[in-house]
Amino acid sequence: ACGGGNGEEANSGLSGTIQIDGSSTVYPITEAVAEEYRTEAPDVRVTVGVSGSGGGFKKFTRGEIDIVDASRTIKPSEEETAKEHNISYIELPVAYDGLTVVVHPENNWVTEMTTEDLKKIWEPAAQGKIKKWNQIRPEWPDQEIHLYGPGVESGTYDYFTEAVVGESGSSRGDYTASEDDNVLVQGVSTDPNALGFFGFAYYEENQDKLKVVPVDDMDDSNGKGAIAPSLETVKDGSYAPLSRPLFIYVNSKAASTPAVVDFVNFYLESAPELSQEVGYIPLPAEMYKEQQEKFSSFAKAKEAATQK
Amino acid sequence: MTNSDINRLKDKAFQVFGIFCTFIGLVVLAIFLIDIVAEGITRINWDFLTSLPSRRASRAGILTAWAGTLWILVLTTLIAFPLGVGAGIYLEEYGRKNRLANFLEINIANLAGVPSIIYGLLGLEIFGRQMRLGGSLLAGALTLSLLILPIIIVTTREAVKAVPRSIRDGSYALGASKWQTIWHQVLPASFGGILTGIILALSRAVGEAAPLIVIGALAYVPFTPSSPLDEFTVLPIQIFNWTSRPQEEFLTNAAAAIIVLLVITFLLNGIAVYLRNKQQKKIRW
Amino acid sequence: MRTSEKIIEGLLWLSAVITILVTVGIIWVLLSESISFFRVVPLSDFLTEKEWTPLFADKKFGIMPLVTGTLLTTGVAIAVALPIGLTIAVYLNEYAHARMKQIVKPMLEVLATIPTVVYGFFALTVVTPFLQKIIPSLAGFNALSAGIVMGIMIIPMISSLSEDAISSVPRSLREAAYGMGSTRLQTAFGVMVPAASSGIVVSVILAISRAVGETMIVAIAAGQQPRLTLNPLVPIETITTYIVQVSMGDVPRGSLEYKTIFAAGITLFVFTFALNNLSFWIKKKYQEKYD
Amino acid sequence: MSKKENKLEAKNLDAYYGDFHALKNINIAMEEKAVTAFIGPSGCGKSTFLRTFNRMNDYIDGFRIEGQILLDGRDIYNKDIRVDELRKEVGMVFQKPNPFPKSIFENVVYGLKIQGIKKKSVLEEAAEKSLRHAALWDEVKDKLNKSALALSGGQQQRLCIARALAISPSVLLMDEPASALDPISTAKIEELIYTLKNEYTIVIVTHNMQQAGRVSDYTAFFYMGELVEHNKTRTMFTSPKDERTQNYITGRFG
Amino acid sequence: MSKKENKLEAKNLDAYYGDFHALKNINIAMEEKAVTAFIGPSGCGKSTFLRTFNRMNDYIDGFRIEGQILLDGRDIYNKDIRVDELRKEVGMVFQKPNPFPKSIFENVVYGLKIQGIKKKSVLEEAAEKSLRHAALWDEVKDKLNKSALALSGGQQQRLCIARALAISPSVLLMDEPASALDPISTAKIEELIYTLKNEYTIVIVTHNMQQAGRVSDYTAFFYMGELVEHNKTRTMFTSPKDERTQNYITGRFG
Ligand SMILES: Nc1ncnc2c1ncn2[C@@H]1O[C@H](COP(=O)(O)OP(=O)(O)OP(=O)(O)O)[C@@H](O)[C@H]1O
Ligand SMILES: Nc1ncnc2c1ncn2[C@@H]1O[C@H](COP(=O)(O)OP(=O)(O)OP(=O)(O)O)[C@@H](O)[C@H]1O
Ligand SMILES: [Mg+2]
Ligand SMILES: [Mg+2]
Ligand SMILES: O=P([O-])([O-])[O-]
Repeated sequence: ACGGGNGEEANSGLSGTIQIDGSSTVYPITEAVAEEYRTEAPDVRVTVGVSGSGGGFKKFTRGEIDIVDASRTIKPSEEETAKEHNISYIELPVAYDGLTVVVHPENNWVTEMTTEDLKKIWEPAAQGKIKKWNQIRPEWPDQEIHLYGPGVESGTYDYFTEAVVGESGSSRGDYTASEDDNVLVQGVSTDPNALGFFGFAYYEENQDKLKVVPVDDMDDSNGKGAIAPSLETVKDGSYAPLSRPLFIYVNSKAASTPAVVDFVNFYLESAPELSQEVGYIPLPAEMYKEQQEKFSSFAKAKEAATQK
Repeated sequence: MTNSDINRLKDKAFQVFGIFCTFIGLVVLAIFLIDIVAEGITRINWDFLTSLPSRRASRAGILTAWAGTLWILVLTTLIAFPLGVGAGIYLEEYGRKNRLANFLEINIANLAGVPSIIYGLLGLEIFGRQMRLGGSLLAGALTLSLLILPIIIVTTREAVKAVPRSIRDGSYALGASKWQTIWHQVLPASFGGILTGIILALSRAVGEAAPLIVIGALAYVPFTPSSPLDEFTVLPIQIFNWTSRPQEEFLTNAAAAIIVLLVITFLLNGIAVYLRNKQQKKIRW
Repeated sequence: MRTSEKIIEGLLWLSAVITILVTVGIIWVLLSESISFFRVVPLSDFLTEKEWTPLFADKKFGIMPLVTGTLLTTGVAIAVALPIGLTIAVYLNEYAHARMKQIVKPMLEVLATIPTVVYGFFALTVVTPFLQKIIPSLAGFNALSAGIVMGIMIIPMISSLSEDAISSVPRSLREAAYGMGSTRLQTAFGVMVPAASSGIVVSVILAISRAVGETMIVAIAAGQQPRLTLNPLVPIETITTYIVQVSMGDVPRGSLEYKTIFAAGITLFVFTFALNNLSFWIKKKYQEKYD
Repeated sequence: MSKKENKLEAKNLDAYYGDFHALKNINIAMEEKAVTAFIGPSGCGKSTFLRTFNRMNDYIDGFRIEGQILLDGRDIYNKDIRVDELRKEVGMVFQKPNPFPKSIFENVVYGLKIQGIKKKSVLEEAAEKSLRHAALWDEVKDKLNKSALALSGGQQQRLCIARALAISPSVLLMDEPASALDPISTAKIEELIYTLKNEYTIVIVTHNMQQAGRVSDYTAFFYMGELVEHNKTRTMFTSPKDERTQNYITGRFG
Repeated sequence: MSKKENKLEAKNLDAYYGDFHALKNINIAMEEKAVTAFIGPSGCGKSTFLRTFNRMNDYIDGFRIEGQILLDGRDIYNKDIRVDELRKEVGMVFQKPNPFPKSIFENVVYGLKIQGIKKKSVLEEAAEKSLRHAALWDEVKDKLNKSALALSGGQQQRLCIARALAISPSVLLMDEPASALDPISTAKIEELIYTLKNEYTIVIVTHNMQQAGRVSDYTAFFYMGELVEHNKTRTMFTSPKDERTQNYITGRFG
């Protein structure tokens, strides 16, 4: 359901609805963009939901929403569904994220972790078995470990399992799983035995309540030892393997309405500033340029197609 | 110590414990209200009431939330009032004492005990999916209407029952039909009681979040709804959303929104109690 | 005019019968979705497996962790509300002045009118931090503080209904007890409470039913991790929280994920339905004992 | 006055509340424009009988009758008799004054309004006429818009009579109309009944023998659901035929 | 029997329910091991007075007394008198039988159990003794564990008497103990009272003049909160001194 605007008028005269849903990681950027866009075009109603990248793609590929936030690229199975529903789209990267592993600030035993440690904790085989810190490293205390992580609908989950466990979507199931990263922050920040992971922005925002865990990928070619996520380490690629790009996908039908075109353009214009403001790492300036051009030709093509 | 001394001691001890328990409830209530007011009151100002949601706590407001709550209140009243009052009147005035009436009674008592989230599932499937209303105001209002229907029915019955037979007899004897009697005599005389029940039921509906979450009410709706088919959010959901954010400032916002919600709830309850007392004083059959 | 009477009666009848439709609707919705769930997942697995991970790659469909989570928070709530509520009921009846009772009872009932999200906020931001000072190992999400707060919420249910039950015990029994030299305590627990036991049991059952179905407090404060444990200090997940959790994401109709919330829902419904009918039955059976 | 007709008649009437046989084979005929008093001990069925004449028992679950009740020779339990029309013809006044919780004026015109009469002037005229008829006009004419509940008990009862008169019935049923009132109000009501019988056929239930003697032309004595005796009041009180009547009117029981 | 002492005494007793003056300057002395009957019209204060003797009015909001009540010469409203001890001394039987919803046995031994007596043999012995005393033993001995509510009204009342006797009081207060019972049960209770007075000082409230005549040695007549007359029952009934007493016992009012 997308309202048709009367496109001939100036920006401020735009109206209509834009429905966005999907990644909780991308949510802060989109939320910020939507909010700033209100001053630009007050009559355009932008709703932003959070149901994880997977959930978002489900709605997107059925044509229920105009734009999906995604913290991973679309999966082949999802492409398939989109085709079935006759939906074409464009993929636009909007920022970089460093997927961040955190513990409670009072946790004084964890100073770094290797990807091996993480795998040991999160792989499916750990379910119901790895329950204490000292099962990971013997020098760690004999205390319960409480895990917090994004739910299966989230791109972060897919990305993390891919990068750490080796297979996307494969992990233990006995942890506090929420599509809402705020819940995870709250869980970790109030539980001395906690370990969790989520998008960098949520760590940035709550630095005083969380302790970041530097991750060692045991590959010295991209930086030696354990590395903590930050603007620099993500940008220069040394925070591996947990750095990743974030995207939005725009439905082609939606891209033929002036409000959506205007909104996406605004998105790409303000993303450098706003993504940094909410805690992510902007793409290089020329990349945004590139995306804008890519989008405008996409939109033009669509407009031409609909006018026939 | 003799037995009777021990008994007296136990008696006194229990008295102290009783006072303690009675006041612990009240003290917790007080702590609770004070805590929330202390945390939230400074945040309440005109901007807070009239601003759209925002990623910055200090700019975020509850305009959409209370507008949604108001919409829900109105729509729910429009749906639940005729249904609940109609059912109450039917059961009290028309329903013969037969199997069906008995069954209806048990059924309503049961409905009153069904958890609100189950109503959410009902609303999700029937209103949201099958009637394709999605997470709209109308779907929410329909769901909440069913939820509060039992309360309205029960209070309507009680109010109608309290109208003395002699009034009905007087009306029938003048040639009034059953419905005329109900319309001209029973309903006006029981209106206060019925109203009390509806307001109590609405105060329940105002505080509900779970069924609305299940049918898919959104947290971030940056506009006030303009038709029953619009998406919406309500105060309890806004509070839930802010409560689950870790940042202090959002908790302050949550506290402030709670103050507003409590004011609405207490106001509704206050009106109900006032009406009930007035009604009790007025009637001297 | 006669026809309009008939039409009106018909409409009124319809609105009464809608309540049956609501029940039928609830049962039908829960059943139809969960039947197709149970086609995929055998009922025996559902009831006996010890893990609930329907969303993950390694899917396990044991409802037990959610049920124990629910029972855990309910247990804590009742452990708080029953002694306090019953004590209040006895105290107001046997010790307090009539005036005090008149003032205190409605004040306590205010507790029941506060929206449950508000209790959730209270549990998370006040009670949990407070308890963490006493029990340092307490997790931020836990059954204990959600249960305690839920207990506070249902105190007036138990205290008011029990108080009604006790005060409907005939005066003469109280006088008999006093006449034999009983103290107030002995009168209360030796005579009044046993005589009012059916009403008190009903109030407790209704309170349990309420606690089992309570959603927002546990969704906010008890955690979202299905865990088969009786330890109230760690995050758990209740049936209601699971439904909320899945609802917060997208629930594509027809997916197994969508069906799990109905399977969880019907479990919840069976519990509360049984409790409500039990209370109904007790009330019918033991009412009018003194008339 | 012309020769009097039988206004009301019961033929072989039996009435039941579920299994309970409340009236047993009652046969009685009541003259037009006369006052008939029903007397008898509590629970003997007077009210039940009285209420069959305007079918007020219709709404009681399980109540049913056998036999006939005739009004002007027509069976009022016949299928094509409409209850609302019947009740316009047969007015009723109850034991406890039962004014509606509305204004005095609204009370009096209620019966007309539900018939669909809306014209103010008509209603006002009717209200004045009925209130005068019920000997209440002078007392209330200045406060017609005040609540009827503010009147005294006796005034309320006369208001109820006025209310019944407003729809111009030909029969008035009165179930112990003065038993809830003080002696002065009672006297007023009795006086009123006395004047009303020039225009209406009146049936009155009373527990008060003196009252029956004062206001009625005929008296019917009921006992345990049976009509024991029915006669001119004077005759009945001076020389009752049945021993039970005798015992009752001399205060031996009841 | 030895010379009788004054067991109970009221001196200048006034009692109030809030502002309502229920008992006015009562002075009376009651002999040991005798039956005193309180008579008087409804609402005159008999029950109120009776209940001051075991301070049953203590829990009524707003009730207070002035003056003294003496039991064996000690003021029972004195600070150091303990109510529970007092009530063990002064047993009470109420108008409507009020057994606890427990077994017969549990009813009888209730008073002992709350005193902390737990030994089974002691309780059983006491139960048998009291039930025999109350002339109920033979009727219930085979069903001591059955619910007391299954007994007939008369048996229930005797059970209540047995229950009172079990804690060995010296005074028995009875507030219309037979008024809710059928004539046969009433006769049994009266008989019982007659035998009990050899051991107990009994005060009984009754509405039934014949009963007062049959069971009591002394009678006190109350009227509107005042003690009008107190005398040997025979004397009072044959030659009352006060006109109001005369009127009451001849059935002129009340
Ligand atoms: N609604 C009812 N259902 C069942 N029985 C009824 C009902 N109304 C009256 N009765 C019974 O029918 C009998 C006659 O009742 P009715 O009211 O006619 O007596 P009555 O002569 O008017 O007595 P009273 O002088 O006390 O008004 C009584 O035994 C009464 O118990
Ligand atoms: N709890 C109370 N509060 C206020 N007034 C009371 C209370 N109990 C009794 N009274 C009043 O005190 C007066 C005496 O009552 P009491 O019960 O002693 O009378 P009684 O002689 O026993 O009458 P009856 O024969 O009807 O039992 C009555 O006017 C009564 O209304
Ligand atoms: Mg009658
Ligand atoms: Mg008395
Ligand atoms: O960004 P996600 O919510 O899909 O993890």
